[in-house]
Amino acid sequence: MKDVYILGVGTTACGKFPEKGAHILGREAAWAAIKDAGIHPRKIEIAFCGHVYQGMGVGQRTLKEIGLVGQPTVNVEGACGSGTLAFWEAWRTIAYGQYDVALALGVENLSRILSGGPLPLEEDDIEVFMGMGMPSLYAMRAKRYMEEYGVTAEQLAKVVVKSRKHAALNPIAQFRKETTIEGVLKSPMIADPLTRDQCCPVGDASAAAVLCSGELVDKLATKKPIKVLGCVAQSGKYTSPTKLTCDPSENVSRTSGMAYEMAGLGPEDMDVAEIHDAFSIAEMIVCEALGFCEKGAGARLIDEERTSLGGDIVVNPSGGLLSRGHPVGATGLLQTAEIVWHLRGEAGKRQVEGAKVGIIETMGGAQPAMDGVTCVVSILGV
Amino acid sequence: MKDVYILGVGTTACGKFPEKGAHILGREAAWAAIKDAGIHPRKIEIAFCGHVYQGMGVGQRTLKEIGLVGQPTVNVEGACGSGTLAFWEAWRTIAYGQYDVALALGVENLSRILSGGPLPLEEDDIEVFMGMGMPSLYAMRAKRYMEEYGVTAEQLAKVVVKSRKHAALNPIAQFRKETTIEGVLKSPMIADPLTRDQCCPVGDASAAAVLCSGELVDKLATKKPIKVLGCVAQSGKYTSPTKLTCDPSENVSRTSGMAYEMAGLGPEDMDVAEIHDAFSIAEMIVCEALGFCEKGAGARLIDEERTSLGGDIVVNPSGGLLSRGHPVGATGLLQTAEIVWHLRGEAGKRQVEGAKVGIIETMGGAQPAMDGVTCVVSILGV
Amino acid sequence: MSEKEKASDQTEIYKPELFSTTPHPHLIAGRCKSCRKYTFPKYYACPFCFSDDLEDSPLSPTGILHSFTIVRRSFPAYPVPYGLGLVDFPEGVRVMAQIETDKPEELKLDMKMGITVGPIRKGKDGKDILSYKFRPLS
Amino acid sequence: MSEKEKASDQTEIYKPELFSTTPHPHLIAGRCKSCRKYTFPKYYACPFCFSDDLEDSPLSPTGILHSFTIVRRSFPAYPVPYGLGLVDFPEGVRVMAQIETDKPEELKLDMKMGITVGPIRKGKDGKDILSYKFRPLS
Ligand SMILES: [Zn+2]
Ligand SMILES: [Zn+2]
Repeated sequence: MKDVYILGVGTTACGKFPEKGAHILGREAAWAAIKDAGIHPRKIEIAFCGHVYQGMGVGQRTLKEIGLVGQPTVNVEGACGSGTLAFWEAWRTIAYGQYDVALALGVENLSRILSGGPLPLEEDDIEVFMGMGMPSLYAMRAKRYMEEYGVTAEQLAKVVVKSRKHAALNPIAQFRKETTIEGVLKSPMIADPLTRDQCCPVGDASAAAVLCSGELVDKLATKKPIKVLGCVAQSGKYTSPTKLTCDPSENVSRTSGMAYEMAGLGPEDMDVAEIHDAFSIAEMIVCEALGFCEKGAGARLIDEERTSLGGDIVVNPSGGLLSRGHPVGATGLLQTAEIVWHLRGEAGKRQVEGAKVGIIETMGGAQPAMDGVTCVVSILGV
Repeated sequence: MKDVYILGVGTTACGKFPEKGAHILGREAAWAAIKDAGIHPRKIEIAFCGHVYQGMGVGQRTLKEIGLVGQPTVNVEGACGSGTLAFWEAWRTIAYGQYDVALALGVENLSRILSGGPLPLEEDDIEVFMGMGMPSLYAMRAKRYMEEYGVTAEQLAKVVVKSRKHAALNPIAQFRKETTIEGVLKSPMIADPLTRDQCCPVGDASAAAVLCSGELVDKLATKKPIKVLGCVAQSGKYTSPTKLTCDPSENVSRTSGMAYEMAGLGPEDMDVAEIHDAFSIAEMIVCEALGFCEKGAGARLIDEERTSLGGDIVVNPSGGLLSRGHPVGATGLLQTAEIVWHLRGEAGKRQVEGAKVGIIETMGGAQPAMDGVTCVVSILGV
Repeated sequence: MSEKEKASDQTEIYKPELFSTTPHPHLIAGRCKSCRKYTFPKYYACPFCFSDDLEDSPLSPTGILHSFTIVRRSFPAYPVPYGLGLVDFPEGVRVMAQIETDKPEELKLDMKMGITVGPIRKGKDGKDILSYKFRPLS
Repeated sequence: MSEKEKASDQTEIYKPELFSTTPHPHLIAGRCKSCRKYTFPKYYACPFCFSDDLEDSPLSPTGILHSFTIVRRSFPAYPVPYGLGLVDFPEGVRVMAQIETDKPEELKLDMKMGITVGPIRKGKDGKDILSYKFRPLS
């Protein structure tokens, strides 16, 4: 397997841009990534575009705007994990030797299709027809988790407080105003126990990364290249029916376990993490599944500020999905860009000092009979 | 690069099945392909699902129904080429050594979203907003082609007559009734010069293939394995603005040229072809682009019945998109299954006798500023 | 909305094949004839042993509430608030459905739940669509 | 429907940045400041030399009809029949737009075409949306 490096990343801001089609958002991010890489666009041999709701031929429509035509362009979808699925596609294309330079693009304009409320899901799923949205699914996860591990509503709210505090330092974040436990708990109840501020917002953005093989990195790199130490995609399982629906942790544990093994590293080696905190409860469950703490100890991580800026394993310095935003197909590459910036020392006021290794976890999951549609975990290092 | 073989294929019938969701159509085809391959389902290490209009997590939703969970499952989209794009993904995954056994699935239920009329396209494309549908785009191609090469309306209609004649012998075809030149020309005009019978119908289906590496083929194969001799995906180009929009042949020529080179074969070596005849004119243009005849000689191929059953290069023995049907994301794998059946000698009354090598061409194209979104060409042999 | 059927009184019933009210309300799962394991609903092939020889099989009429929520904001066709729960049945399957109750404050994890039939959402015509729901017992 | 704008008389104009009626009707393309080649519309980067330094530039007021069709069945918002054509401009770009004509039978390949402004489709409110169209000259 060849070594794979990230040469450049680029993003738009996160927010509501109903006037900007996916191809408009996407071309900005793709062009920014190419400029950041400092390579000639024609060096790109293959492109992958992750999105969920943006229709047909989005990658082609977008890349045409910057002259990137001819090469294979593949649109990929893996629910909320679509962006990192595009990254995984780019990585494996290079790692297994088919091409040497690839572009991974993620894009979503949600505000064009949705003014607010839960993401539209597939009515062919019985549970969706029965009234399940992503907030209610996570609400049930939270309810059980709180009961089993004695976690309080205040502890859940602290996830959001931390998230907003980080986002205040991130110029591209959608929510940059700090908040309080009381503020989070007073926001309207969406599905008990999750209040609105504990749910990620509707928003739009695009992000992209340029990857290349180890053989070309010395020749092409204009900035400090970031090495992909591990990259794994796995779908949810249907292993134990008694665990169905409620717990995404099997998928995250399995996927991250494979990524750690590929990298030859463990959770203790991670300096910074961008994880899929679509809802407050998700951050606790995922931190456990990634091995940052024991099962049930996710709330203590927050209480002890170990995952806050300045802590030993900083989680979501960007503000995460809760505050930077969750433009579905763009999310995975927004996370990736954030980790790249930290490893390069370019993360500004939210820089995790001396970060050498970072992990990215994205969870696409609206398939109630499994623990998730797609989980992708990448580990990056300098 | 490793050798790659097709172990099994499976399809549903083509037709209108509004009561069957994509996951219902898809599970039938996937299960049929696995049964045809004669392998244990758990041997499948990765799956790709091609579709356009079926929403989120279609591969996962479908494969869950047959217990295929856990493995990476990637939903891919390349307009009308989505099915063969899934095949290309499966092929390259094995060819470059990441996994040894892969499933490629294509599925579309169009009749649930459309009672008739042109396929919904993306209004972000200026040309679509200006009133271009796929029929009108191909109509303009036809108009210019007829003028340049002196082709008549009757010659165009003959493509459909041949197509229906072939489809009459295909039990899974959507249109199995023979027709006449007069019948084709008397059907309602959609966009001059294309009448309704010269446009592929709205329909639903699914098709799938199981692929494996050369290292495992002796161990796993239960039927005659079919070798993938070449497989290439390429997007349209924007090379010469004066050729924009009107001619898909650059994309097809380039892609098939690369596939011929990979296979070490030329057009003269092909015994049977399944090509993207979404409209009558498309068959002529594509036959030329694939090198079956000189530029402008596509009508003569039809006149001389060289592409009819019994001819020296049989094109679309299945009835093609015009008569077997064009359930967008399923089409590429329906084409692939047809070629596999011919190479195995399992094509029944429409069998191309002694077929040893076949070619599949799929063209996803609704991007007016380029000559196509995605072209995929595969060459299969025994 | 695939596979739904209209009952003779014009009330739309969602997934009538998945429940029965006789002799008492219960859900109908799939059961593998080979390994004898259950799934809900019945799949096309058994996820445990990959047999495609499956049969309909009734689930026990009561189960245990694994978790629940009161949904206060939802898709347009769903009048809020409503209860949504996950119930574990002795056959080893966990099912999600709405909860019919006047007293949501009395819902508790691990309580015993039964099956009932009631409105789950509005159809395109604005009329209620009915299907199976959970109801608290005790 | 992105980037459309409403004119002061409430008539919706599609892509007003792509055409002008003064001093005579013409289209506005993009032109690369580096290699001087044209595209229509203006892209974000030049497909020929990848410069992102592009400017608006008018196209010649007339071009040649490469091909056309009379569309007799279309999407719901488009009253049929209507003409649709591809016109080649001397600057090296080919543009697709509807054709405004009372006599479609007089359309011929390679004839000279000009630019006009007219209704291209209905908006959600049922009112006409206007934009650039071709018209036969001869
Ligand atoms: Zn079984
Ligand atoms: Zn230029």
